[in-house]
Amino acid sequence: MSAARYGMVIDLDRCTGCGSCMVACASENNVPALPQATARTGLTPILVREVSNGKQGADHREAFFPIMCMHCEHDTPCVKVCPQQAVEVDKATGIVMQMPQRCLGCRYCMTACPYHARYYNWWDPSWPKGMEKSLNPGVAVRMRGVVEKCNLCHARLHSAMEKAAAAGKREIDQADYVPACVEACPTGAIHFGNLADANDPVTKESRSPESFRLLAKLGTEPKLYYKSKEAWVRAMAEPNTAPTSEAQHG
Amino acid sequence: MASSVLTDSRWIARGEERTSLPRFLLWLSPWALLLALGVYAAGLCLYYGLNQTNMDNRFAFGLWIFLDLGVIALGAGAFFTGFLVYILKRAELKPILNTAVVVGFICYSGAVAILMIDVGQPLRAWFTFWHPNTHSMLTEVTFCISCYLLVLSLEYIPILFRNRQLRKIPSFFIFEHQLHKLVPVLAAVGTLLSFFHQGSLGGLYGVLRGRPFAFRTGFLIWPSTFFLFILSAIASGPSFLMLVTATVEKVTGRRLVPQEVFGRLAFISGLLLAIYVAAKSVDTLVWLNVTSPSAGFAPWQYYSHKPFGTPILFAEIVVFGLLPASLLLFRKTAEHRGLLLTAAAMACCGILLNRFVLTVQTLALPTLPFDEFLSYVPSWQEVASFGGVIAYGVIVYSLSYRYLPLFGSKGETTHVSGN
Amino acid sequence: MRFSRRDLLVWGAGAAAGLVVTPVPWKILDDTSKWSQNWPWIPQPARVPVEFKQSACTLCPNGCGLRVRMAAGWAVGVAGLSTHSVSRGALCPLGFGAHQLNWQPQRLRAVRHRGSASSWSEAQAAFAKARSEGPIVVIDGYPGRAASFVLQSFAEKQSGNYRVVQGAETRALKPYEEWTGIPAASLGYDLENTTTILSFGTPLLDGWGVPGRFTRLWSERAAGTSDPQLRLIQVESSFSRTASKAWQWIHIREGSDSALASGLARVLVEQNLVPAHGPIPAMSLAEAASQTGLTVQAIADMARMLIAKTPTLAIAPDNNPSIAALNVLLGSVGTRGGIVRRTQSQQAYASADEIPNARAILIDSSVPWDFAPQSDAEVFRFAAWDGGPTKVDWLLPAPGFLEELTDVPTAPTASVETYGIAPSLVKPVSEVQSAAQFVAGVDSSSSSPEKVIHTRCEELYRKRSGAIVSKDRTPVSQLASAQKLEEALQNGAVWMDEPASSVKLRCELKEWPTNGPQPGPGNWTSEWAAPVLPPLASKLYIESDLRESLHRGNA
Amino acid sequence: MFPGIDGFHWTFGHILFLSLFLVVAATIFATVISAVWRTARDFRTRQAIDFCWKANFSELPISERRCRHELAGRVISRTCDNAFDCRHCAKYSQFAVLPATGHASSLGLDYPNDRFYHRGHTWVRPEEDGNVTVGLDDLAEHLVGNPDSIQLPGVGDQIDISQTAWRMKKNGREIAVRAPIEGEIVELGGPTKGWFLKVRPRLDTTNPLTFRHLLTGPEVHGWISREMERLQLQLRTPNTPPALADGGTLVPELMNAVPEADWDTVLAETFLEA
Repeated sequence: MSAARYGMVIDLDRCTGCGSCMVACASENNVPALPQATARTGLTPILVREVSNGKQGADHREAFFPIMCMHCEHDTPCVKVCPQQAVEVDKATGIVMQMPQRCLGCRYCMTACPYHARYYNWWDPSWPKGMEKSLNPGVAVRMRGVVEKCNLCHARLHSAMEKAAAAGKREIDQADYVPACVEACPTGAIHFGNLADANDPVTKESRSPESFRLLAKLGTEPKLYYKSKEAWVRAMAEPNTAPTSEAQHG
Repeated sequence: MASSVLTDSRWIARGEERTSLPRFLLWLSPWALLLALGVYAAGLCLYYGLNQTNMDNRFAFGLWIFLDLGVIALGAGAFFTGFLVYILKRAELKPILNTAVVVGFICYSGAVAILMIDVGQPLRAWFTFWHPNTHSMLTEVTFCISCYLLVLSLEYIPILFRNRQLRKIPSFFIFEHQLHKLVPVLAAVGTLLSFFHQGSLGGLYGVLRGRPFAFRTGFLIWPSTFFLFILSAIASGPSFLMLVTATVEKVTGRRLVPQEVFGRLAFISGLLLAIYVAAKSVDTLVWLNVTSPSAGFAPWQYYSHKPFGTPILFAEIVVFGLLPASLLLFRKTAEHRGLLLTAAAMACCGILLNRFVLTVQTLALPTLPFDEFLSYVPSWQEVASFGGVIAYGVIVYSLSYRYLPLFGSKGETTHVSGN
Repeated sequence: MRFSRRDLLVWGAGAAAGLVVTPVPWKILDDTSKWSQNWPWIPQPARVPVEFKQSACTLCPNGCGLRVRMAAGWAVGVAGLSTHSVSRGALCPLGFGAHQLNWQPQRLRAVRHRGSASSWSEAQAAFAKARSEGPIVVIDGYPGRAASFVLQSFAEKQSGNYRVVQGAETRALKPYEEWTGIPAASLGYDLENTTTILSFGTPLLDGWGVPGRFTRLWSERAAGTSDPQLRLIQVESSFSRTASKAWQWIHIREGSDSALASGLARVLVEQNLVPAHGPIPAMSLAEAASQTGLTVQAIADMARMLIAKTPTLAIAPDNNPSIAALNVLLGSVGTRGGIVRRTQSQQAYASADEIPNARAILIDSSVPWDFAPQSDAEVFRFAAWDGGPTKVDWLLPAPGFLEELTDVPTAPTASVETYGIAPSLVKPVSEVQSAAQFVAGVDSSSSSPEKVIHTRCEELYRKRSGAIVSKDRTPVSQLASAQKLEEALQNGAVWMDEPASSVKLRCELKEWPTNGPQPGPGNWTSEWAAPVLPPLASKLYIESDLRESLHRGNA
Repeated sequence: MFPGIDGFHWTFGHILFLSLFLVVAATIFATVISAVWRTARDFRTRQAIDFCWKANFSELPISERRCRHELAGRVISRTCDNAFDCRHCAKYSQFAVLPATGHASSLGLDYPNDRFYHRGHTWVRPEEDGNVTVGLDDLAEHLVGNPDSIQLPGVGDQIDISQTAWRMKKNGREIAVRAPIEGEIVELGGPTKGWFLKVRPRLDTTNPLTFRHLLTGPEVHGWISREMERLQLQLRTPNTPPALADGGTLVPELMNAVPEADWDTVLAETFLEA
């Protein structure tokens, strides 16, 4: 199987911030719903964040940024810092993989991630009586004390590969591998594809002048692109030109 | 004899007056209580997990990491004094050596203990030795600190075996003697290890490309903070030793080390601190004008957040850096005890402030344009464990001071060459 | 020979050193870490094969198609059914977590009589007694289902009464029912063919109607273009998710929607922007301007915007006659791209707002939990979840999500008649009965939903109109048998009638309506009948600042 | 958990890191092992015991380490650097021939000339049968008086110069008495007999080396007078008058007479405990 570089282009003009992607993701990946969790201790492998242009009244505008692991390509911050190789970039897919059974929960990777896309299991995962029957068999539940994050629904890639293998094919059928958030988005705002394939529409889209990446200047080469026609939204790529940051530093 | 029931004079080196056992226990009891509380808090964190703390996904590191970096920096006195005495043969520092070792041992063991609570899966800590990621500064830290702690405990043994009763056991006595003859080797190894992990502790944050406030360019694989940390650690170590010794002298009300030792330490500390401040200033300028802008971050983004404005930068470099440095270098200071200690204290505060800024401010600052500035207040469990470590330190030091020849005792200075 | 202290030490040291070279410590080390990797108290899903089944979501009257991931007989995941011709693969965020609803702690698992534990037999007996003593009113929250039919016929047999609690989306069509005589239940919005949509605070992009219908339409025709084919003008006093994505956001004072509608109407008429007929609002333009907080000019511009690209359709979140009247003025009633009448005529339902005298009241589980009947009759309340304190006499556990076979009638806002079937996929977590099953238990003569569904399929087949839509579209006329049709529907296909014939409805508007009933601010979950939310949905909205806090059961 | 599992793969980094780690670990380990080995060796070659004494000796206060020739007044001032073992002292013979200037006043203590004295306040008396008897000297007797308990070695045991010969307990304090001579114990005595051990010396009594390291003649008095001075100072306590008043004759059972004194130090320095 030739090496892929799975990535996304998220059309922010299409994102209505409904949150379907978050629910679908949590359900796919057996994320527990814990009453104790808060906005700062919760597990949201994909997190839709609300952004405004900082203006008041009729000029006020908002956009929604689905934030998840950007699967950085160039000295990937989390991979670099993990003391015991619990994080690795899968050469075959370009997916940044987290191995919970290897992680010792030092959380160094979380401080390293500029996107805050990594989450720590602060509590033992638990479900109301009987609800564990509703867990997705394809994904193992993570134990307390380890870090986790988006792995582009690796379980789905795995089953797609199994399916291909069963059919005696070496390449998977791209249609068989669609991450839960992509599948869930009611406006089709999240486009998923193989950036290594020049003909993949996502590759083309990622090159459009309307596409941008967050904190690209850090030089970590994230594989997650955003796209918008709104100049003020595109300005979010740059922390010191972003409209909201002025609002903050008033 | 009735008094012999409540006396431990047989354990105290002959000719050394120590306060009575009951008074000593009275002194220990509050610390013991604090330690017990700390152990309880740590137990909670281990049993229920880190939800007992106020850390969260954004503030993934908190009080504990700050504590670790702080005490390890202050504990640097141990390896540095050993280095000066054994490698550079500065015999005049011998009187301070045992204290240095004990202080170092306390700092490092305390730090390691806290680290074990801080990680979510302590049972897997050893994976680092089996699947080492050689690109990670933390691997370097883990490896060096664990080895160096071993070295320190070995350096501690000779002092321990010099206790009046233990020395009566021939095998202990001989072993102590033989080990003591090999201590220079350990000191050398320790120096190597310490230089490295003091550095890699700095690298820990310096390599964080994703945190432009902390990220620094540097030399080969090491960011500038790597070298700054070594410098600041060996600069503050001696100051901390002075503080500890002076405090003990105050508490016990007797002269323990000759004045010239203080003078010497003050000079060393001051000199290194001065070099550090210079290096730090250069580094800061380079970072603000080159490194950070190229990552897309303008300086005002860091210092426009209360309470972390530019004053904190000024305090770090000038008030707690340049000022104590010049004070310590000033000959007259050494003669005036109060002034000397103030300077030493300021130097230590400066280093702690530096560690604080690097650990806490780095995490508090936003990276994404729509992040907001975060605050974090440690939970009582975190503070209690912190206090527990301090109590542990005081207790270990008190016991060592009471029962072991810490300050230039007989047998330390003149040691017969066995046959 | 004496065993000296030294010997002891030497021996101890030797033992320690020796232990290190044995495998013991390493084995222990390894095992402890392995243990920490699968702690016994952490549930792990059994590694069983998964299969996918089709069904539909019946938690609200919009009936979105579901692709359910099944393992070991339980639903372990829900996704939209992309081949579903109405919802087009989309779901609302609540739908994605719905498979965990059945396990909610608030799930009703046993019959309760006035708060204390009881049994089905006692409930049956009490109901039979009530039935013998007097009329029984049946209240339904989701009319048009096979179950509804069973309940309605039972009520009528009881010389009782069948009443319906209608959602905001249906209520919004009430004025047209008044003026055209066509039941609201057979009216719909022809969104697919409209060009300009004037939404008065309607959460069009936030769970309104069949989510997949408008959101997909919007993302195809409007999203991300400065001059969209579908112009969405959102009139709203506060900034909403829909407003943030609208082509234009008109910021007006709270509760001044009717005033704006009147203002617009005045401009349209006075400036002859529309063929003037029907009454003129009494409210002056200046008055409208001052109420809405807009300038006269702004309202005038807006009016022009409405006729710039027609057809134009004004959509109200709830019953608001002025807005409806504006549609009439715009000529958007009974025209392409406006309010259309679906071919098949539904009956007009009596509202449950006031209830006739009755011996007992039977409330179906589709009725929102907070509905409280204004009556002193004995209340038999069916519900799958306990929504908190209530003063009903009998609380009867109903089937939860995917636990019963039911059919999916046309969605309230749809422009075309549809029919689908939601097969039951999982077995109930406790002994439950639907209201329909319950009455069948009491009155042996009454039919069962299964039978009704069967007959309905046969009717559809007999009519030979419309088509079966799943991956591809098969005209009913080409189907071999009613059996085939039913099977297709069972497997997630949807029957769709021919598109609405845009016959102009006769719509008499005597005088411009004065402010009709003001709708309360509709929560984004307002069409959601269940008193609890999927744990993951509420969790994620708590863990992100995406949504206003949800004052629902577990939220 | 082993290479090949969990996607573990060897890289140059691993080799470098692990070898570095192993080197350091090995160094530390080697250090400890060698210390242990040297310790074991010292015990094997019986140097350990000897060494212990030497170490302790080196930690005695200078005043306790005066050379016998100074005590005898043959030289002005000299510290012993041979752990009181004159047999191997290069300087011994040079000084031994010098005239002693020490005066013989026994300060009311009984130090008969028929025996040799060890600095640990024991004496050795040659007997007719070629053996020697070992006992506590008069000063020690005055200090300890009647010990609460005595723990003598067994007949046939070897004793070594300056090593512990026997132990006594008095007022809860343990006293290790140093052997004045090396040899094999042939008979046990006790306070009543006036001697504690009868020893067959390793070299026979005619050999001058047998007693060379022990004090005799003028040295004894020089030594005793210094010891008395030390006691004088150590037993003086703020509130009590000098215990050795009345011409400095020692009262018996001194430990009971002056309980408040710092007996730890007194006994340690008297019996040469480090």
